[in-house]
Amino acid sequence: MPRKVAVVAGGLSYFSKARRDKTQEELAAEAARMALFDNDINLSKDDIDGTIVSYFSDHFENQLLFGSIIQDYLGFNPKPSVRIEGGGATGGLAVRDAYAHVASGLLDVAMVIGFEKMSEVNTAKGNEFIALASDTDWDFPIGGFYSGYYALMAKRHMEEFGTTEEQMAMVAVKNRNNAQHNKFAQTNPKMNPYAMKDGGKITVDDVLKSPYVAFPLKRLDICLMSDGAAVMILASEEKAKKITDTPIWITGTGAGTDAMRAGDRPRTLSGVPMLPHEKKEWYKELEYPGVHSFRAGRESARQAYKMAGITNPLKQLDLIELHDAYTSSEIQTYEDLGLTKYGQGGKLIEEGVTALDGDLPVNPSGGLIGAMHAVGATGVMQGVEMFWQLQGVAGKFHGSDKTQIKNAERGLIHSHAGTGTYVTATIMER
Amino acid sequence: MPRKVAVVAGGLSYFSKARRDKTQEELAAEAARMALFDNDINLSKDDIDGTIVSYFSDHFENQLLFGSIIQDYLGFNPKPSVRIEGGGATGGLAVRDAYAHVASGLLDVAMVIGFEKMSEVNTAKGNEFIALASDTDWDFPIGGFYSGYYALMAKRHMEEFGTTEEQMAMVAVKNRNNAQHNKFAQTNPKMNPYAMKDGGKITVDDVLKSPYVAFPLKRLDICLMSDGAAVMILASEEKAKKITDTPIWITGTGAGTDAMRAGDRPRTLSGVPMLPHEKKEWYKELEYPGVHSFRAGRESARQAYKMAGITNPLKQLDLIELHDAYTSSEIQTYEDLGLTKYGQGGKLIEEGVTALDGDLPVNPSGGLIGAMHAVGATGVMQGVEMFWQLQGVAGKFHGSDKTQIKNAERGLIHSHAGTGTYVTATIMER
Amino acid sequence: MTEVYSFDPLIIKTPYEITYKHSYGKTTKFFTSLSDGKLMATRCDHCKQTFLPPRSDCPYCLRETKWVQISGKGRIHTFTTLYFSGEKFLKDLPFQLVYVELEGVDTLFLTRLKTKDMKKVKVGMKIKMKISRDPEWRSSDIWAEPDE
Amino acid sequence: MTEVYSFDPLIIKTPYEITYKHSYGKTTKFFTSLSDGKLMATRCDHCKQTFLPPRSDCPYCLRETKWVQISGKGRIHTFTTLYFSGEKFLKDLPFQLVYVELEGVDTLFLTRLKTKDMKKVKVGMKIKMKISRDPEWRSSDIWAEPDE
Ligand SMILES: [Zn+2]
Ligand SMILES: [Zn+2]
Repeated sequence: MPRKVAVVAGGLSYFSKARRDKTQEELAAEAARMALFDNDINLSKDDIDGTIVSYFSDHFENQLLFGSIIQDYLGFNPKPSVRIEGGGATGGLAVRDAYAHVASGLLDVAMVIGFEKMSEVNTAKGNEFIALASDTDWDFPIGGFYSGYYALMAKRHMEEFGTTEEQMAMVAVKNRNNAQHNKFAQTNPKMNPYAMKDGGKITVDDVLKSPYVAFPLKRLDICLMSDGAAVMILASEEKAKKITDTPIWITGTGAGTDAMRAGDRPRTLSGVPMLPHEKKEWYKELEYPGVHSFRAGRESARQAYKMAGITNPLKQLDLIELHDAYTSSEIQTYEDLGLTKYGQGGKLIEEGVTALDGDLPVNPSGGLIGAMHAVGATGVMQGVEMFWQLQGVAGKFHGSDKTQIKNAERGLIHSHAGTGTYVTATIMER
Repeated sequence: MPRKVAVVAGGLSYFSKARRDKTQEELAAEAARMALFDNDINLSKDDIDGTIVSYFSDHFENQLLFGSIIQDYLGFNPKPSVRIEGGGATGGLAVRDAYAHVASGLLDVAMVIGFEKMSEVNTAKGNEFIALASDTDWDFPIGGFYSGYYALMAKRHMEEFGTTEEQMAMVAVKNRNNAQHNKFAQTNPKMNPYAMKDGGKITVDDVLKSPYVAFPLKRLDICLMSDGAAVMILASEEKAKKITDTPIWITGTGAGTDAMRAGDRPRTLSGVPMLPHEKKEWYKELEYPGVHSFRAGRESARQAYKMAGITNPLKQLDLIELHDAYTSSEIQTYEDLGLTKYGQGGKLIEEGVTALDGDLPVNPSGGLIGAMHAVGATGVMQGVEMFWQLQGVAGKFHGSDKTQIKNAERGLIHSHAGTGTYVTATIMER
Repeated sequence: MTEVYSFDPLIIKTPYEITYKHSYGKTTKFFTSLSDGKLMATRCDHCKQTFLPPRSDCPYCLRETKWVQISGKGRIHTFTTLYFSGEKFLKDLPFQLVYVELEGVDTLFLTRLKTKDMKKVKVGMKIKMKISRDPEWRSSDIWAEPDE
Repeated sequence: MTEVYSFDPLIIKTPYEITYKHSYGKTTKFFTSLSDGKLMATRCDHCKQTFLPPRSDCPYCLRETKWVQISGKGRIHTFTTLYFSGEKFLKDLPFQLVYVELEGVDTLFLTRLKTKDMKKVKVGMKIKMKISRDPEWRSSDIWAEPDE
């Protein structure tokens, strides 16, 4: 039996389009200080046995081996450290890797440090770097751009299942408006001193009227690009119980992958990997994995549910922090996670199930659309948010009680890369 | 208790200054095919539960998220995968990460895939990229270049301990000449169709007469820059016993780190981390960690020895594959690993202890100076070499019996980054 | 080369240039065949799968694949119009991207659609792949056009 | 822009350019102080450590550090002469690098040594840091010279 693993602390920096006031390592220190000093824990910095460093790309700073700068800057030499990378899922993979390090006995107390500083190149170059994370021999040279890839997938989802642009807009409204109660969020100018000036609440109409970036996706359907950092501390059961009275347990972790070029998914060789509550006949007609869905997301959920003993996610989960790179991908992911049947994701948002006051709130933090997407920090931010939610202290950290999900006992964090090339799902429980 | 973890298969590509005949993913397939099909195992490709992908930098190909291309190209979707990075120690960290994945129960059978293709930029640009893996605010702008950093450290070692250029040259001769019996080696034009034309054996005089790159380091003191790939398969005890009659166990793993800028090492705040066979009084006068030694190497060895129950490495180890980025760093590492006292590393090579027929052969493969340094593949290559050595099949794979260490039962692989920013030590046993 | 962009905090602006020599390795034949007007994919006879983009090794069995010629006819699987992009393609905006289902190919192929009437484009529409007479040795040397 | 370097295998040569806007964040003061002829380091009074290069946060206790002026006098800890380097510095070859022990600083500092007589250089030799009058806003704006 592997050792039980708990989360015992979390910290975030303020997120911003450009945190020019600090270097990347200074941003990491901002989040690390919060994790070490602002959580109610019995733990000193010297008790950390090693670190898992999470960032996406050397390209953004033209500094290779940045993991070493972080390990060094935060003063953890000569202890073990490793850098994890997997595009947009970097943070989720890092949390999973930290789990493996603690569960295997290599580390007793591990700090996960996620960060990205995307503002050292202009936005179009930043988008180009992200597009360099698609196949540069085949997909990039034709005008590759991630919003285009997601638009193709969203259009197929609309075609296959009848999903609408209005439903997508509802996701943007939910996440953006949730973010207005989270002081770390980039779209929250009332609470975050580094926020965008034109942030604030939005309506479905605002989204529908925002300009197309790649049909059917509009500007307000698309996630932010951020500077910032997030830090989690994980510990073995024995250590966790000494560190805090309210450890939050990692009870399941899953990781899936899919083809770098979404078109290479073997449409005719595979069926839908089934979740416990699903019936084979639901998907007899469905070509899978198509470009309408994320097989890696489904696979990661399947593994995590199995490990955590979850047989009906909609009932057994109290909240989800989900990688809403696009409003369409949040809807697609509802289905991959088995919250509803494939094809019914649009209905779920329409019915308010995932709203802050719904049966299963998704992205109370504001997610990538409302709060931040500083790539290597993103999955770690989700872990910090889930930790605070399950401890019941989200209000204290967010600076507003509105985001705290009452009596939350079990949640899922979902981290996602590329066109679904890497996806992780992690279950956390009180 | 974590699960026991074994290595059950290994594979290499031919290494070369430029493998232009294949793409990076095609090189990985070359090594993966050898691992799956040329080892004596009862294992099919479908039995692999996930992969750990090891490469250093997106800069060399301008392709981000390359880990996903590899996972996809080798046909492992939708199973778990993660990319590990830590400069020159990337491979060693990946082996350690695979250990953590198997020991923790996340994977039963894991493939580690290491590769680098450094030939898509010219050599001076390649050296510049490697220098971008030093601090780009402080160390790079003054003319940063890794051979310069190592020269500074080597000079201090000479000053502090009396180490000579002749002793360094002996390391180059040993490793280069060992490589002449290894068909994968880049300096072996007799056996490797992709080798450098001016390879072959060398003498101490050749090294001493080769031009200075950075005093006291000369061209032949410095490792290769390569294209190539290396693959290992690890398995849990239960699986390993079904896969092969001769699993090789990973009985210890350690990882250490140090300051990104070697000058930042806290010379006055720390002493030498002691190994079991050492005495405190040996090092009363020694300022440590200085730039003469690698604290991270020492720390990684300390952890690995403790885990594997090694109290006298010189006696208990039968061979070592060591990250000989420079001849000077092989000598420094002898000391970090506790094969001799700090300051006595030069004597060790002089006395032939680490020769192919010595008490403790180091780099029978030829190491980074004789065989290859395709960064992300390097630490994995060491693991493959050690696996073949401990199985007693090195001769078969190398195409020559001369490199096989007789009755080898226990060995250490040592992976190293930067100026000692990340170092791993892994103990493997029959 | 370096210029100061701001003094508080100090921000410096620096260009960085790299020249890549990228080898297509064993997929070379795809590009060199285009000059003969041929569209080539790779096939694993063992797994009965045909791949475009070509793969030199079969992902299912790791056997080496063989080259096969394809017709380049097919249908649109899904489409989009881009109004924004990464730095390199800003000059081309707006343009259309499609995934196409090609005859005899098991994978979907991502390419540009060149058409005078975007309004007629729909999922299932017939297309034909076209080959550039002025090769840049990139995947952009081929594209889809309506096949009516 | 793309040119063919070889046809078998097909190798294409392509330049790639990026413009970086790099912020020195809270270490800004080091660079802006140079124009006043001041060499500044940071110090953690709690841990009694002085850092050059400056660190805005103490690695030992994570407290914020404060700025302190240093003399720039010191001694050579180790040295080398470079005869080869990365692309960017090929034009400067050969040149000298040194780690210096600076008065009042707990870390070693890596810098260039500018001297007319390299043969006289040895470990322990006194040096003094010099500041460029023509700043490039890089760590190369300071260097060591023999202090005799
Ligand atoms: Zn096949
Ligand atoms: Zn302090």
